[in-house]
Amino acid sequence: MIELISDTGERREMTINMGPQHPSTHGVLRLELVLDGEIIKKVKPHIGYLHRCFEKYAEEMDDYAKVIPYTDRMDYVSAMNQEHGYVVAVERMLELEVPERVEHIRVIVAEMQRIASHLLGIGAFGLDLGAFTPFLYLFTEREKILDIFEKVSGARLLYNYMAVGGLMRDVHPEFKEDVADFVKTFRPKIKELDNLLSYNKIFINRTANIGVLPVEVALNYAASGPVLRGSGLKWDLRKDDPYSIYDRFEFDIPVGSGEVGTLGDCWDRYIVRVREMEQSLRIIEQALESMPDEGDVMEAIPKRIRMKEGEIYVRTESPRGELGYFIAGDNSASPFRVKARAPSFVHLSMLPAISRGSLIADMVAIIGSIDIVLGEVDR
Amino acid sequence: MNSLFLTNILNLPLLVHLALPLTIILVYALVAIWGERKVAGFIQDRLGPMRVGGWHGWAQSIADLLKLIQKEDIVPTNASRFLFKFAPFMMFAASYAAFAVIPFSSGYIGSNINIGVFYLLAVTSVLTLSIIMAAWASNNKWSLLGGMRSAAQMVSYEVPTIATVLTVIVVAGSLNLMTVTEMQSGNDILGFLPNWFIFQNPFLIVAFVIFFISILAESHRVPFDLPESESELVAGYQTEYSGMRWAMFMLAEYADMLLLSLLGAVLFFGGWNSPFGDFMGGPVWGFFWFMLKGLLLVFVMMWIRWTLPRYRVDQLMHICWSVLIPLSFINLVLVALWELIF
Amino acid sequence: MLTIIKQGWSTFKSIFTGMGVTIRHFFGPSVTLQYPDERYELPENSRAKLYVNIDDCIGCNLCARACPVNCIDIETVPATADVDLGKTSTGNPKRFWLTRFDIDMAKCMYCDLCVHPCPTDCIYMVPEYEYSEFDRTNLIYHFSNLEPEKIAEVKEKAEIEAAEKKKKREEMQKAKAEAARKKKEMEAKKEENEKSGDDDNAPSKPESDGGE
Amino acid sequence: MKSVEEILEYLSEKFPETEFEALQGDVGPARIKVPAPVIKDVAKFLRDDDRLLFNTLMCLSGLHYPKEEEMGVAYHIHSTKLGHSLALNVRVPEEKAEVPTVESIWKTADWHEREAYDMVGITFTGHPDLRRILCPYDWEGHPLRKDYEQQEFYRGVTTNE
Repeated sequence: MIELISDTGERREMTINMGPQHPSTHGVLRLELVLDGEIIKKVKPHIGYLHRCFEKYAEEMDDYAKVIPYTDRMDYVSAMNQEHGYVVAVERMLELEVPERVEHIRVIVAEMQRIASHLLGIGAFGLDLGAFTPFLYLFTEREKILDIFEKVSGARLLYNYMAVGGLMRDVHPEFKEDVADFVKTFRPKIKELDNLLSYNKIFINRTANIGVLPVEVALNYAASGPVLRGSGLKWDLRKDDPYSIYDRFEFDIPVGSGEVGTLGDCWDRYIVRVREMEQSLRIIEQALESMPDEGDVMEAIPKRIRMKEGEIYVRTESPRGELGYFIAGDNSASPFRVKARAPSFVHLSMLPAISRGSLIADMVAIIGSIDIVLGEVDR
Repeated sequence: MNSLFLTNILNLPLLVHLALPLTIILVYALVAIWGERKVAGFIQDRLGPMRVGGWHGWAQSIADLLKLIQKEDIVPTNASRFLFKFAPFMMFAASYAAFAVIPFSSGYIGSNINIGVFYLLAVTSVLTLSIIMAAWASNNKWSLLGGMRSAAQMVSYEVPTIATVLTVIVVAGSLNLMTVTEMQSGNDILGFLPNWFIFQNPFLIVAFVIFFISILAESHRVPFDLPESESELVAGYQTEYSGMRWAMFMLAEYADMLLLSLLGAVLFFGGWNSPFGDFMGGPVWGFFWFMLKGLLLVFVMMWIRWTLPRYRVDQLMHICWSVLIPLSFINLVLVALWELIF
Repeated sequence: MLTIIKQGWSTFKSIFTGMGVTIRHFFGPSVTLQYPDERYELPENSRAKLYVNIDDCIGCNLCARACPVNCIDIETVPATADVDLGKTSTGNPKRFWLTRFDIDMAKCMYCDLCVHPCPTDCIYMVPEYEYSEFDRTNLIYHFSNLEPEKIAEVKEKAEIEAAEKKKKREEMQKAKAEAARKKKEMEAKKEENEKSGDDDNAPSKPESDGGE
Repeated sequence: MKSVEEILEYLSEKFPETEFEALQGDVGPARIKVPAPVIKDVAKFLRDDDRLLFNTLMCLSGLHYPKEEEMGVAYHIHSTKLGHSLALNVRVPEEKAEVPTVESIWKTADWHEREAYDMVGITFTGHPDLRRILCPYDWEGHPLRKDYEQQEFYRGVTTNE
C-alpha cells in the first residue's frame, strides 16, 4: 500500500510518474513529479521516447531534397512550416532565387498551417482543462484547412509539398476561392471561441496567474513564438528577421498583456495564439490579393543540389516558435550535419523553472499552454 | 390523497419493492448513457453512436454492457483484493438504497418514512466511503489522489446541499418526501402557476441554484469532476478498474445523478405533480411528470458537462466554503423570514 | 461581498454564454460522415497508394533511387537481342525484362518523391485508401506481371547472352590488348625507323568497337 | 548591429592573450572560432557587455569532423535588444572532447548540451546534470559521430528491424 506517513510520523513526499502514457502530456513525455499532497515539489522531464533520428537520417540521405519528407515528421502538426523552414535554409545556402508565385503560395499555406496548428494547440489546451467541446469545434475548422491542403498537395498531414527552389506541384485551379471561402467562414468562429472558452470564467480561473514566465527568464531560456510573446515581448521572426516575403505584408504582433492575471501566465500564452490566428488571416488575404496567377512553380528547382562548404543557421517562425535549421555543408550532395533547433524542445526545458510549487492540475495547464509537440522535441 | 391506494401499494410484496427501483435505475442507466453520448454528439456537431440496433444506435448501451460483462476481471497484484472487489458493489448499493424514499408517483414510494430526506442524505454519504475504498484498495497513486479529492469534495459539498434542502424543509415543515410533494399540488400562484416551491418563495430560487451546483459536485459532474478528471488523474479512482466492476461504478454514478436530480424535482419542482393541475394527473402520469422533471435536470447536467472546463481542487473548495455555504445559510434565514412574514 | 457578487455574476454570465453556444450547436447540423455508408471522396491527385503501370516501365531504377526509405525493389534482366519488348506509351523503348517490381506500402512514407523522376510517368499515387491488411507482408505489392517460369526463362536466356557477351568482350579485350601491343611494337619500330631516317610506315589498323 | 570584425576587436581587447579567428565558409556568415577553455568567459562577456548584449542562445550544436579528428560545438547567439546575431565555433580534439559549459550563462544550453553530449559525445565540464537526453541512458556510442556503429543488441532486443 502507498504510505505517505513514515514510521517516525514525518510527511513523506510521493514520487509519481506522469506519462509516458498520460492523456495530457501531449504524446510520450514522461515527467517525474515529486509531490507533497498535490503540490509539485520537483519536476524532472524525461524525453526521447519518440526519438526517430531525424539528424542521423538527414546525414544518411544522398540529397538535400530527400530530407524534406523527414522534416514533416518532426512537428507533424505544422508540417508546412517545418518544410518552409528547411527549404528557406537550403535556398539561402544555395543563394537561390525563388519565383514570386512560389513564395506567395508558400506563405499562404504556411499561414493556413499556422492556423491549423494553433487550432489544435488551443483545442488540446482546452481538453487538458476538461473542455472537450471546443476541441471538436476547432477540429472541424482544422479539417477544412486540411481539405484544402489535400487538394493542394495530395496529403492531409505530411505534405512534402515544398521543394528546394519551388513546390512539388502547382495548386489546384480553385485554390484562391477555397482559401478565400475558408477565411470568410473562419472569422466568426474566433468570436465563438472567445464566447465559449477564452472568456469563460472557469477557464480564466484555471489559467490566469498560473505558470508565470517573466520575460527575462524567457529570454534566458531562449523561448520564442507565442510563449515569448505571451510574456509581453513583441518578437516575431516574420518581422524581426524576415524570411520569404513576409516583409511585404502588414500584420500586428499580438502580445500578452496580463489582461486577466499576471503578465506571462498561461492565459496570455493562450490568447496570443487566438489573436495570431486573426493576423494569419490578414496575411492570407493580402497574399491572395498579390499572388500572381501564372507562373511555373517548378522552374527554379535545381536538378541536383551540390552544396558548398559552410555553416548556416536559418530560423523561421513556426507556430510553436523559432524553428532553426543549422546546416553544415561540405561540397557534396549529402548534408554534413543538419540540426533542427525545435522550439518545443527549448520550451520544454524550462518546464521545471515555471512549474515549481504548482498543483498537478496546473502542471497540465502549463504543458498545454506551452503547446509542445513531442515529435519535435525528440525529433 | 388516495391514502387507501397508497396503503395498498405499500403492502406489495418485498420483491416488487426491490425490483421496481432497480428496473428503473437499470433502464434509466442504459438510456442515460446512450443519451449522454447522443447529447455530447449533438453538441459537438456529430451524431454519437449510430450503428448498433438501428434508429440512432439505441442499443449501443446494451451492446456495451454485454461487452463489459465478458471482459476479464483484472485485480492488480498489489491491490487489497477484498476491498478492491467490494467497493463498486458498495457504491451501487448506496445509490440504490437511497431510491427507497423517492416518491416516484402518487401511487408508489418504496418506503414512506417520515424522515425520508434525512435517510437519503445519510445513505448517499456512503458513496464517499466506497470511492475512498476503491481508490485506496487499487494501490495506485493516481487513484489515491482521486480518492482524496473525492473525499474532500463530497464532504464539503454535503454542507451546502443539506443547507439548501433544509430551506425547503423549513417551508414544507416535513421530512417526508411524499408529504413534501403533496404540499406542492394545485395551480394557485398568480392563478396559473403550479404550487411548486420554486415559485412559492423567491429565495428558494437562490436555494435551487446553490442546490444544483452542489449536486453537480456531489455526483462528480463537470465542472466538478475532479475525482475522475481523465486529463489530470487518468480517471482517478477508476483507473485500475475494468469490466463489470467498472460498469458498476458507471451505473452507480448515473444512478446517483438521477437520484439527486429527482431529489431536486421533489424539493423544488413539485415531484410527480403535473404542471397543469389535475390535467394529466394520476399515478401513471405522475410517474411520467416526475421522471420528465428529473431527466430534464439530468439533461442540463449533461449540457453543462459538454460546455465547461473543470475547476481546480483549491478553487472547488473555495467556492464551497467561502461562497456556497455562507450564501446557503443566509438564504436559509431569508427564506424563514419570508415564510414568517407572508 | 460586492466583489463576490460581481465575480459570481460574471461567472454565471460567461457560463450561460458558453451554454448558449453549445445549445445552438446542439440543434445545428452534424459535420461528420457516416463512414462505411458514406465515403469521403479523395481529390483525384491525392496521395494514398502507389501504383505502377508496369506496361510503361522501362526499368530505369530512378524511382527506387529517389525513395528515401528504400521501399521500392526493382530487379531487371536485359532483354536478349531476339526479343523486342516494344515501346512505352510515351515512346521510350523498353530494354529490360522487369522480373521484380515490388513496393512495400508498409514502408512507404507517401512523399511522392519517386513520382517526379520517372521518365515515362508510369509510377504514381492513386486516391485509394482502403487497403489495410492483417498481415504486413500483404502490403508488399508485386507489380511485375511475368510468370515465374517466364522469369526463369528470360533469366536463363539473359545469362547465356551475358556469358556470350562476356566471352566476346574478353575476346575483344584480348584483341585490344593485342592491337595495343602491336601498336607499341609498331611505334617502337617507327622510332627506330625515325632514328634510321626512313618514314613511310602505314598507320596501325583501327580496331573495331565490338558493335555486334 | 555589430559586424563580426567589430565583435572580434572587442574580444581581443577583452582577452588579449587568447587568439580568436574568423572562419568564413563559401556560404553563410562568418563565425568566430573561440578556444575551448575560454568559451565560458567569452560567453559571459558577450552576454553582459553593453555594446553586445547577446541575451539569447538560439542554438547549440555538436559536430564531428572526422577528417580533422576534431569535435566541434557551434553556438548561435542573438541579441533581442540590439538585433544582431553571431556564430561561435569551438573545436576540440576527438580524444579529449571537453568543452566548458555555458549553462550558467544561458539556461537553454542545459538541454542543448545534453543533446550534444548524447549525440556526438562532447563532455561539457561543469554541467550540473550531464546525462543522455534522447537515447536511453545505457545506450552505447554516440549516434551522430561519423564513425558510429550501431550496437546490434540493446538489452537483448535486436536493433535491426
